[in-house]
Amino acid sequence: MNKTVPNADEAVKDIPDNATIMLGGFGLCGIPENCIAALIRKGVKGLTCISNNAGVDDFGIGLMLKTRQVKKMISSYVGENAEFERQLLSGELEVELIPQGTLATRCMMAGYGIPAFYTPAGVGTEVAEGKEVRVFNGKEYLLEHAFEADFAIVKAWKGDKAGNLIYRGTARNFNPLMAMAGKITIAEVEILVEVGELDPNEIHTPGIFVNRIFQGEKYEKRIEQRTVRKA
Amino acid sequence: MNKTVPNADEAVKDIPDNATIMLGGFGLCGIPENCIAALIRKGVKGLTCISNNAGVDDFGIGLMLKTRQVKKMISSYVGENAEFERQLLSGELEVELIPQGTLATRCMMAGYGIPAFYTPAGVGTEVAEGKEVRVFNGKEYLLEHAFEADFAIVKAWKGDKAGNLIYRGTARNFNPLMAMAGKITIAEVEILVEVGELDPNEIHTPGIFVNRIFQGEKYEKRIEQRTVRKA
Amino acid sequence: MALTKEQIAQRIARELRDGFYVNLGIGIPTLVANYIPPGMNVVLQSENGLLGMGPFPLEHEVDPDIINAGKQTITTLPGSSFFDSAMSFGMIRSQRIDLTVLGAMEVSEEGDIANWKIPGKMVKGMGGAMDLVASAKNIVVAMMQTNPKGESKLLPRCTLPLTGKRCIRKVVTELGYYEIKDGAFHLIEIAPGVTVDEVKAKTAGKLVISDSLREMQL
Amino acid sequence: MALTKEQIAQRIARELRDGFYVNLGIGIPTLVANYIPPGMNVVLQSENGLLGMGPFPLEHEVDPDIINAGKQTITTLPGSSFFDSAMSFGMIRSQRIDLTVLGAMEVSEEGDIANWKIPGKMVKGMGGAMDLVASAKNIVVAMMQTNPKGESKLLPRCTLPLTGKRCIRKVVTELGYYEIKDGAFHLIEIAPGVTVDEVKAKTAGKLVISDSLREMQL
Repeated sequence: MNKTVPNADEAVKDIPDNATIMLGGFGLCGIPENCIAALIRKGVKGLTCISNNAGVDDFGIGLMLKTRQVKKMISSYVGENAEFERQLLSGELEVELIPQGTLATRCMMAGYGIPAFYTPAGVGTEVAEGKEVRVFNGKEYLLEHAFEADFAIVKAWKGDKAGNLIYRGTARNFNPLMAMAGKITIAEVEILVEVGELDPNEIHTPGIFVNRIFQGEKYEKRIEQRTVRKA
Repeated sequence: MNKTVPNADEAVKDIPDNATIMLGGFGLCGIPENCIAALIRKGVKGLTCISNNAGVDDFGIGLMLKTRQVKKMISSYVGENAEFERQLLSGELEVELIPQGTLATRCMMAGYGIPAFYTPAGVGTEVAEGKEVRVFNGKEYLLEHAFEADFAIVKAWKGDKAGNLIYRGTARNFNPLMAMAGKITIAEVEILVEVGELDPNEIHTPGIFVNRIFQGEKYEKRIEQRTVRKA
Repeated sequence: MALTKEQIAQRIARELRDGFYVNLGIGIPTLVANYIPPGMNVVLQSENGLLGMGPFPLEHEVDPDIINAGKQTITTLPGSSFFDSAMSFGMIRSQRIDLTVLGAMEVSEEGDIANWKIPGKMVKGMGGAMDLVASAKNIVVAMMQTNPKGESKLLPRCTLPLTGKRCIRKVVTELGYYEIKDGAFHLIEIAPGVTVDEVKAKTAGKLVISDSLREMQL
Repeated sequence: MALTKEQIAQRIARELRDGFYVNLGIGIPTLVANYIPPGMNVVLQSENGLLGMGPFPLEHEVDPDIINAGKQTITTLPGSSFFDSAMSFGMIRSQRIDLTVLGAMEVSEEGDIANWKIPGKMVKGMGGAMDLVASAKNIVVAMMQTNPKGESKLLPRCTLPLTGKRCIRKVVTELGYYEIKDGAFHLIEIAPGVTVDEVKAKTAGKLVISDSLREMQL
């Protein structure tokens, strides 16, 4: 089993205009930097992006906003981005805001083949508008659906050529969930190893969920809020 | 954080008659041997056991059947046990059979706080009787509910005193799912280490889900079907 | 000559493609693993939580923590991974398994399958079979065409409690390879030396002999 | 004297118990971590996938792969674990978090909370707040009692879009500690030097002065 592609450009080359894509990461942590750059080089337009956040003005998904490649963002929090705000207010960009736990779970359920489930988040709020409300054990829940995405693009720490992935720290976040949820899943990793080099007990995303893998380069891994304490 | 108890007897001492308990393991692989022995010593009666299988005549849950401690089994497959068959046919034992994927997912959903979800397993069969059928994307699904269990008893390979668990091989199976699903979760491990000795990236069950942990002893780890090939 | 069980498995192995993830049920399906063409990459899933199942272990390799869904000791191959049962059935339900091979007691001309319960006999349970048949995009049933009493197992309707409804599209028996569509068993390939009359005699459900009927290649 | 923000956090820290798992929101709630009593074991969850959050790193410890839900670089303590966002909210929804502390723009006498959206302003999103308030068994809202215009944030009904309905039972402000029940804010503790009249003047919702009203201990 060898799922390697030579680079990010090859990995994303068949993503068409108007595709729905998932992008892993939380803020700038664990984002697929190489694939985002490749999507910009490719110039694909009209994307619907499912991602917890929208990057910052000069990094992450923010770069794709600048080039007007994104038609719609589906996120839980989009706060750190002036260009985003401008496009939103001018009507160039659509945004759908979803509670973070619901966003994560809708990804997971896609990977688990569960088309719909009940969750309490958003009951009694505008998130509940148009949704079925149902009572279990005396508590109200909303019916939510699994996402459908043409492509999921994730970033892992290590991977092998069969697509098995291991994440590091809180860079895990949405990546393993989205890896299970795309019709086609593309993984970029910091370290690509031969099949057999990863301990099968330690794999977070089994290779079956991954269609293409490559070792990314020049990871910037930018920090959004550098906070330190004094020694 | 120290969740250790001295031994299996202490771990299970407050499990009352007629409790609903989950027991991890697949066949005899990854079963909580020490806790099963302690439940037998304690002599608790009228248990409802959620476990994928029911052990064999002289090991695993089979031992608790022999002592007539089990009122009801909720399982996907109960095939390897003559005493089980006898009690079932005589009406001493109730059995509820559930598709294995549904069983696993109902455990997981309890841990994830999702009260109900839709799954295709069992549509058009007797498993669907009395259940809501709903169509998503042209396909029929059944509404299934998260389990409720008073106690979950699981077996892991390694654990630390804060309750973080790591499983080994296919002994993982239902254990991490049930660990998330009990009102009280008891974990027995082969190797108990100090807090800080496990790599936080490699933990399968975070300690928050585990209430009590101890290092088991004299693991037999019996093999149900010993199959070998010639060199 | 009707096929042996090994030959049924051999025919099913011809459905394999490079890069396939495959789930093999207990019985004849397990034998399919013996006929993976050399050089072809096929990854076997065991639904108790393993991708990359290898052959049975040598005596000194036996590990009680590494078993398959039939509770047999097995080995793992390079690139394998372990996971919990929920993720395992997640792979199945989200159709990441490219080929599923299952045994059956009965299959109907509508694609219904019964393989878990015989009224009056001790019921052992469905295990993962209901999840597999309800979800798999590509299932092949591997079975003998008649039961021990000589009665056809290809029926107008199943008489036994169902495992799944309208989910089977392909059946391989000792007599032939059938596709199920439009409410009939379409005989596409016939086993070498078997006559169409024999197939007709052993098929209780609606049978259509394909215009392009050919002899089965193994 | 009304409490400082640090003192609000200090009061909330008195709700902590040994062995608690705690989720602290952004703002005043974050400060609670500074007042965990010495020797008490409290594990902080960060909903982006970490249990066992430690203090900010030293300069040489900064790791871009280890951040909190506020996207700040942080450290981990012994016994910590990383997990994905679905499991993280699983812990929250299944009520494994013993204490959740959140800020708010408005709280109503019925326990409704609004803290994510101001009509006419850029809406940044609810993040994890809706999941947290809908699920937590024990939430304390930490906030100032009035907004910058001097208007009460303890209201008969929220005027802003809700984050959650009937989910808040405890509020700590610079003036006091309130329990919400039976459609009213019950003043249980009053900040040292604050008068009941001041509390009344700054509470727009129904206020009940507890029979056992006491001065807040920090």
